[in-house]
Amino acid sequence: MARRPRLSADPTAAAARHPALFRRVTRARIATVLVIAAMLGLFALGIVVLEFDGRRFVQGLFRLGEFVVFMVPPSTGNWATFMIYLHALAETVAIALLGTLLAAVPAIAVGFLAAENVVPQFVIHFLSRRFLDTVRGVDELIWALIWVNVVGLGPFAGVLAVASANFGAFGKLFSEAIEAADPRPVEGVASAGGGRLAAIRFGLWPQVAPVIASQVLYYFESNTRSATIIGIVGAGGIGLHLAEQIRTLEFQHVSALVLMILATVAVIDWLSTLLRFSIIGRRETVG
Amino acid sequence: MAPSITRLSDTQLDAMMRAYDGAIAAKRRQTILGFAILAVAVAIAAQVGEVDLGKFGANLHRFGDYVGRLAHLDSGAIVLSDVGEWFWGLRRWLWLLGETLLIAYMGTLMGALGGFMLCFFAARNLMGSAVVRFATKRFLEVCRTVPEMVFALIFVIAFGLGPVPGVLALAVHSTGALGKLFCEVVENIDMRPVDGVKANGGSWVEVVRFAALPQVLSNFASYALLRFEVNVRGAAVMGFVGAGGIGQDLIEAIRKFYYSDVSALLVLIVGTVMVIDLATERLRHALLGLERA
Amino acid sequence: MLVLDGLSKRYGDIYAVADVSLEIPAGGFVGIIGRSGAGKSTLLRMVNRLAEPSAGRILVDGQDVTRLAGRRLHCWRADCAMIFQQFNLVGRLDVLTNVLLGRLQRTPGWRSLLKLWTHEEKAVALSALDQFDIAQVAAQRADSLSGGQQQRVAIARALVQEPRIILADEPIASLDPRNTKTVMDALLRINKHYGITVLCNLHSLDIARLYCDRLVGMAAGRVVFDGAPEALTDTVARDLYGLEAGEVMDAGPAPDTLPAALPQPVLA
Amino acid sequence: MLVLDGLSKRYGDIYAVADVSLEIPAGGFVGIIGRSGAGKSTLLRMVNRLAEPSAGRILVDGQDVTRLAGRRLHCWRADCAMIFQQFNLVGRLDVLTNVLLGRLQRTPGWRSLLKLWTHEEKAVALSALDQFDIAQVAAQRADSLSGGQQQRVAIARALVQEPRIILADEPIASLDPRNTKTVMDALLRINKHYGITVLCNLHSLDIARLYCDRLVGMAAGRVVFDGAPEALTDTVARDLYGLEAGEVMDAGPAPDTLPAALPQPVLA
Amino acid sequence: QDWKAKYPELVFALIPEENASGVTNRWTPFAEYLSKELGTKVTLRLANDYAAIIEGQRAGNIHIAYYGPASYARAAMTGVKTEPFAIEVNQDGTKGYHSVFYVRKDSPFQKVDDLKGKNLGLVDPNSTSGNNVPRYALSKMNIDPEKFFGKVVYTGSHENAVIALQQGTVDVAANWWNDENESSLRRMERKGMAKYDDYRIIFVSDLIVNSPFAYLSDLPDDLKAKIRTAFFKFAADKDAFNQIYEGKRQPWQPVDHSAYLPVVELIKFVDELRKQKRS
Ligand SMILES: Nc1ncnc2c1ncn2[C@@H]1O[C@H](COP(=O)(O)OP(=O)(O)OP(=O)(O)O)[C@@H](O)[C@H]1O
Ligand SMILES: Nc1ncnc2c1ncn2[C@@H]1O[C@H](COP(=O)(O)OP(=O)(O)OP(=O)(O)O)[C@@H](O)[C@H]1O
Ligand SMILES: [Mg+2]
Ligand SMILES: [Mg+2]
Repeated sequence: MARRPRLSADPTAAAARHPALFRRVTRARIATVLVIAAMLGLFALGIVVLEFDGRRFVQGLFRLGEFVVFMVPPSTGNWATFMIYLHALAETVAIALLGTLLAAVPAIAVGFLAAENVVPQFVIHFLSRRFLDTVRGVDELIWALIWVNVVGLGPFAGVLAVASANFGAFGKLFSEAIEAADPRPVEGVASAGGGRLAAIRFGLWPQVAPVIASQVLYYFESNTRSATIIGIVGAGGIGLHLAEQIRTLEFQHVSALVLMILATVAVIDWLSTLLRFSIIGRRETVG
Repeated sequence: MAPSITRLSDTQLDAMMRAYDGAIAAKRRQTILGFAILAVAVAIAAQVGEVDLGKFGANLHRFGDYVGRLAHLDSGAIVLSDVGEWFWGLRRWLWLLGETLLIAYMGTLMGALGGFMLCFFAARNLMGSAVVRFATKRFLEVCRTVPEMVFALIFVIAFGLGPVPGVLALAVHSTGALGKLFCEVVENIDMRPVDGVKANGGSWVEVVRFAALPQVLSNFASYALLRFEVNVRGAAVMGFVGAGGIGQDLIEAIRKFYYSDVSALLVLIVGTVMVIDLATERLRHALLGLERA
Repeated sequence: MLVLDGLSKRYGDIYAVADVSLEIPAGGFVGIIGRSGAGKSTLLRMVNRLAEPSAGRILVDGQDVTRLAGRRLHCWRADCAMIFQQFNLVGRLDVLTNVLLGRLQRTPGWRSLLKLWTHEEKAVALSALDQFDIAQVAAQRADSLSGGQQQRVAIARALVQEPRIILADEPIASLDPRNTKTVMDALLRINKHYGITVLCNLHSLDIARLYCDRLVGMAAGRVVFDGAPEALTDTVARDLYGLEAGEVMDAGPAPDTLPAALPQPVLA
Repeated sequence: MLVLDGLSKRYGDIYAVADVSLEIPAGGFVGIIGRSGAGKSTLLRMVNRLAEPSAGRILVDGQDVTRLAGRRLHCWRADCAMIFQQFNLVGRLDVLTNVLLGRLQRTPGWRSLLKLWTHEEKAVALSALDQFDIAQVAAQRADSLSGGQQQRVAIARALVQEPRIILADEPIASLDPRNTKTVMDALLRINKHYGITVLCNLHSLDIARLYCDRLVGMAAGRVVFDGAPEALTDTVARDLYGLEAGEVMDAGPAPDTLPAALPQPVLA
Repeated sequence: QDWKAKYPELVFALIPEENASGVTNRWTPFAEYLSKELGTKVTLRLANDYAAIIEGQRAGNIHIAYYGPASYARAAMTGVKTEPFAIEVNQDGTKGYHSVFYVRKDSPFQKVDDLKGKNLGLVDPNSTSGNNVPRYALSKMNIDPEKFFGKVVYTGSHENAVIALQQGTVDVAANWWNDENESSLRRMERKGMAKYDDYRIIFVSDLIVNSPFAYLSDLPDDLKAKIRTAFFKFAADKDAFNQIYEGKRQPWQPVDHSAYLPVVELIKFVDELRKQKRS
C-alpha cells in the first residue's frame, strides 16, 4: 500500500526548548519512587518484626492440603439441619437487607454534606467527615451493646447494630463517589438556573446512583456473609451456626455452610450486576 | 409558553408524546416493579427482624446509658477529670496499636495487590471472555466468603501461631473484598479514553495502564485505605491466631466491663481512623487533581 | 444592557481572560471570535458565574451580577441560557428530561425533583426538539446520541429556558450545514423577534459576518477587535488569527497549490 | 486498497449504518459528508474495529480486517489512526503522554508501561505538538485544555502513530480558521507526500470541496452520493441535507432578509 | 396474677456452650415448655457474646439467663441484679470442670516447676479455663508466669493451644477438661486432628463451678417460684431433659450465689492483674 511516513525530530533541539519535559528525574518520579520504596520498606520491616519464616512458610504450604481433606465432602449431616441452616440464612438475609437499607438512606444525606463539591464550607464537611470517622471507629460490639440496652436482645437490635456499623462506611464511600463525579452535567444544570437541590438531583444523582447502588449491594452481601454482629445480639442467623461449627471443629458442616453462603453471595452479585448495568447501560467490551 | 419556541399543534404532538411516553413507560414500569419488590422485601424483613418502633421510641433514652458508663472511671469520676488514670495503659496500647497497624498494613497491601491484579479480569467492559470473568468473580467470592476464622485456622495449622497466619487470612479476605469493589469501579469508567488507546493499537495491558488506570486510581486508593481501616479494627482474627493487637484489648475490656479502658481505646482507634481518613482525602485529591494547574 | 468591567480570570500563572471591558446593549447579536485558547469560553462562563472572575465586575441593567448568591443567582442563570462547547448534558438521563431541565426555575421544586412534568411542559420541550429535527430521539439516553444530536439537545434546552440573554459557546461546531442554518436561524429569530441578547463564540467567520451585528475579537485573553462585521477586513482577520497575507479565510488553499506552501514539515 | 463490503451496524432496531459498500484506492483523500446522525462516525469506528459490524466485511489489500484478533488486530489499529469527534484523550494524563500513546505499538511493553519514553520519542511528539502550536501546554493535564487545544492534541497523537490510513471524525469541528487550515494542510500533506489514505468526516462543504479527491454522501446509514467534489452540485447537496431550493450552502440567508422567512412563532 | 400484665413476654437468653452444637434445636422445646408452664410467652434468645446478655439483663430486657460461671460472676460484680437458682450437674454428679496443663508425652516435664524458662500457651485473655484459672493457680503456687516462663503466648482457642503444643511453639498448654471422656483434646482426636495419648496432663485445677441459670432479682417472688418449679419439674422428666444435654448431664440442682464466691474471687484476681499491668 502506501509508503509509511517516518517521523523524526532532533532530540537535542527539542530538549533545549523544553528542558522540563526531558528531565529524567522529575519531582513526580522521585515522589513515586520514594512512596514505593517506603511501602516496600515497611513491608520488609513487617516481615522481620512479625517473624515471617520462609522455610516454615514453604513447609506450611504443603500442610495446607492435608487440612482441606477435613472439609470434604461438605455435609450438613441430615436434612433437618440443612433446613435449619436454610432458615437461618433467610433470617440473616432479611436482617442484613433491613440493616443495610437503614444505614444507606441517612448516609446518602450525610454523604452529600461531606462532599467538598456539594458543600464548599470547610467546617461542615470537615465535621461531617469526622462524625463519620467516629461512627466507624466505634466497634461493632459496642454498637450491639448500646442497642441491646435500648431494644433488648433480638433481631431488631441486630438490624440497628448492622445499620450503625455500616452507616459510617457508607457516608464516607458515598461522599467520595460524589466528589469524583464529572462536573460538566452539574454545570449544565446550574446554567439552566437549577438550585443546589436540582443540581444534585439531575447533575450528580444520575452519575453517583450506580456507584451507590453497587456499594449498598456489596455491603448487603458482606453483612449476609459475616453476620457475627447479628449473632452477638441474639438474633441467630447463619453466622451463629458458622461460628458454632468452627468452634466445635465440624469442618464438613463449615464447608457446607460456606457453600450455602457462597450461593447466596453469587445470587446477590448477579442481582447487583443486573441492577448496575440497567443504570449505567451496557457497553461493548475491549476485544 | 416559551415565546422563542414554535409550539406544535396538539395533533402533531400527540404522536410524539405517545412515542415518548411509550418508551419511558417501559422503563418506569421496571422501576416501579423494582421498588414494589423492594417494599415487599422490606416488609417481610421487618416482620422477620421483629422491628418494633414503639419499643424503640419508648426506650431510646437508654441509648446514652452505656455511653454514659463509658465516660466514667472506676472511681465514678468523669474520665476527663483524670486523664492520666484514664489512659493508664497508653504505652502498652500505643505499642499494640503500632503492631496492629503493621499487621493490617501487610495484610491490606497483599490483598490490595491481589485485588488489583484480578479486578481487570472480572470487569465486564474490559474483559471480553465470559469464562475468565466468571472464573475470576467466583474466585473472588470464595476469598471473601470463607470466613477469616476458617482461613486463620487453616493457616495456623500450616504455619504455626503468630502474626503470619493472621496476615495471610487478612490478605486473602482483602483480596476478595477489594477485587470486587475495584472491579465495579473499573466497570464505571468513561469508555472514550479506552477507545482512544485502542485506536492507537494499544494491547489489552496498555489499555488498562493508560486508559483505565488513570481514571480508577483515586477510587482504588480510597477503597484500599478503607480496607486498611477495617483491618486495623478487625480484632477477631488477630485474637484467634494469638497475635493480640489493639482490637483484642478492646474486646477484652468490653467483655470485662472496664468502661474507662473501653473509652480510652476507642479514643485511640477513632483517632487512628481519622488520621487514615485524612490521609485518604489528601491522597485522593492528589490523584484526582494530579497537577491540575 | 450587559456591561463587563475589567473582567479577568487567572488559572495559575496564565490569564485566560485579561481585563476585558465591553458594553453590550440589549438585543444585540454579538459574535466572539478568536483563536483556540484565546479565552472565549472562559469569558462566557464568567458571565453566568460558572467561573468566578479573578477581578472585575459584570453589570446587568446596573445590577452587579458578580455579587449575586443563592436564589437570585439561580434566577440570573435561568435568565441567561448557556450552550456549552462540550454540551454538558446529563448523559444518563433521557433527552426530553435534559431539555426540561431548562424549565427548572419555572417549576415548583417538588414537582421537578420527582420528574412530574406537566403535559404543557413536555409539549414545549418536544416542540423545541422537533424544531431541530430530533424529536424522534426524545426517549433515548443523551449519551447514546451522535455529536450533532447532542449539540442540538443542548440548544433546545437553552431555548425552553426563555432567557433574556443567550450565551452560546460554539453552538454549531459539530453540525452539518443544514443544522447550522437551522440553529443560527433560530438564534437570530429570537434575537430579532424578542430582543434577546445573544453572545456567541464562533469559529466560522462567514457565519459570524452573516448573522452578527457586532464582532468582538479576542487574542490571549484580551479584546483586540470590537466593531461591526464590515469593519473586520481581511487584514484585521489575518492579524487576529495570525494567518499569512494572501491566505483565504475559512478555507485552505486549493489542493494543487498546497504542497509548496507547507510549513516546515516534521515529517521527513 | 480499502474495500467495505455490505457493511451494516445495528443499535437495537435502528440501523446506524446500512449496507455500505465502497472501494477506496490507496492514497485517496475521501470526505464523508451527511447530516448529523447519518452514521458517519459509526462507519469510521467500524473500519478500525472499535465498533463490531453487524454484517459485512472490510478488506485491506485483500485481507479481511473483520477477522483479525489479538496482536494482529492491535497492529491494524496502529496502522489506521483515528481522530475522534470527542477527542477521546485520557483526561488525567498530561498532553505529552497522550501524544506518546500513539507510539504504543512501536515501544516495547515494559518501557511504555513505566512511561520511560526515549528522548527520540519525546522529540517526535513535541514536534508534532509544535506543528499545531500547542507545545507550550505539553505538561498540562489533557482535561484542562480548551476544546480546540484538545482536538489538536488528538490530531498530533494520530500523526505520531505513523499510520497507513487516517480516519478523521470531524477533525476541525472545534477549530478556528487558522487551525483549521493548519490541520487540513497537515492531513493533505501526508496524504500527498506519502500516499496515505485519508477518510475524513466533514461538515463544511467548502472545506470538503477544497481538500478531498472524492466525496461520499451518507443519509440514514446509506451511501447516497459518491463522486468527485465537482459532481456535488448544489442540487445534490440540497438533497443530501434536505435544504430548501435557493438556500446558500454553508451559510444562512443574509440577516436582513431573514425575519420574513421565519416559521410562525406562537406568542404567549 | 398481676405480674402477667407486667411481663407479657419473658426473655430466656443463652450463650452457646463452648463445646456443643445445635444449641437452638435442643433448647427450643424447653422454651415452649416454659411458656406453657408459666402461662406467659417465653422467647428464647441465643447470643454469641455474653457481654450482650449481661447488658441485656442490666437493662432489664432479659429475665432468665443462662451464664457461664465467669460471666455470671462478672454480671454480679458489675451490679446486674441477678440471682442464680439452678446449676448444671455432670454425669458423675460433680458440678464443675477443670483447667489442665498438657505437655507432650515424650517430654521430660512432670510438674509445673520443671517448666522454668519454657514457653506457656494460654488460650485467650477472656477464657476462664484457658487463662484466668491457670493464672490464678500459678499465683497460688507463687509463680509469676511472665517471669517464670520463657514466653507466655495467647493461642486464640483451645484447639490452637493444642496445635501449638504439637508444633513445639509452646512446651505446655492450658486447656479445659471435664473428665477422661470429654475435653477439647478428645474432640480433636475424634476429628483426626490430634491423638489424646500423645499428651500428658501435669496439672489439674480446682473445680470450676458449672454454669448457672439466673433470673432478675426484682421479678415478683411468685413468678420466681414458678420459674424454679418449672425448671426442676422439667429436669425430672428424663426423656425431655436428655434431649437438651444428649444424656451428658444429670438433672439441674438448686444453687445460690454463695456457690459462685470462688469464681468471684477469681474474677477479682483477674481484675487485680489488670491493675498490676499498669505499674
Ligand atoms: N480549568 C483550567 N485550568 C487551567 N487552565 C485552563 C482551565 N480552563 C481553561 N484554561 C486555559 O485558559 C485558556 C483559555 O481557555 P478557553 O477554554 O477559554 O479557550 P477558548 O477561547 O474557548 O478556546 P477554544 O476555541 O479552543 O474552545 C487556555 O489556554 C486553557 O488552556
Ligand atoms: N451506542 C449507541 N446506542 C444507540 N444508538 C446509537 C449509538 N451510537 C450511535 N447511535 C445512533 O446511530 C446513529 C448514527 O450515529 P453516528 O454517531 O454515526 O452519526 P454521525 O453521522 O456521526 O452524526 P454527527 O455528525 O452528529 O456526529 C444516530 O442516530 C445515533 O443516535
Ligand atoms: Mg472554548
Ligand atoms: Mg459523529
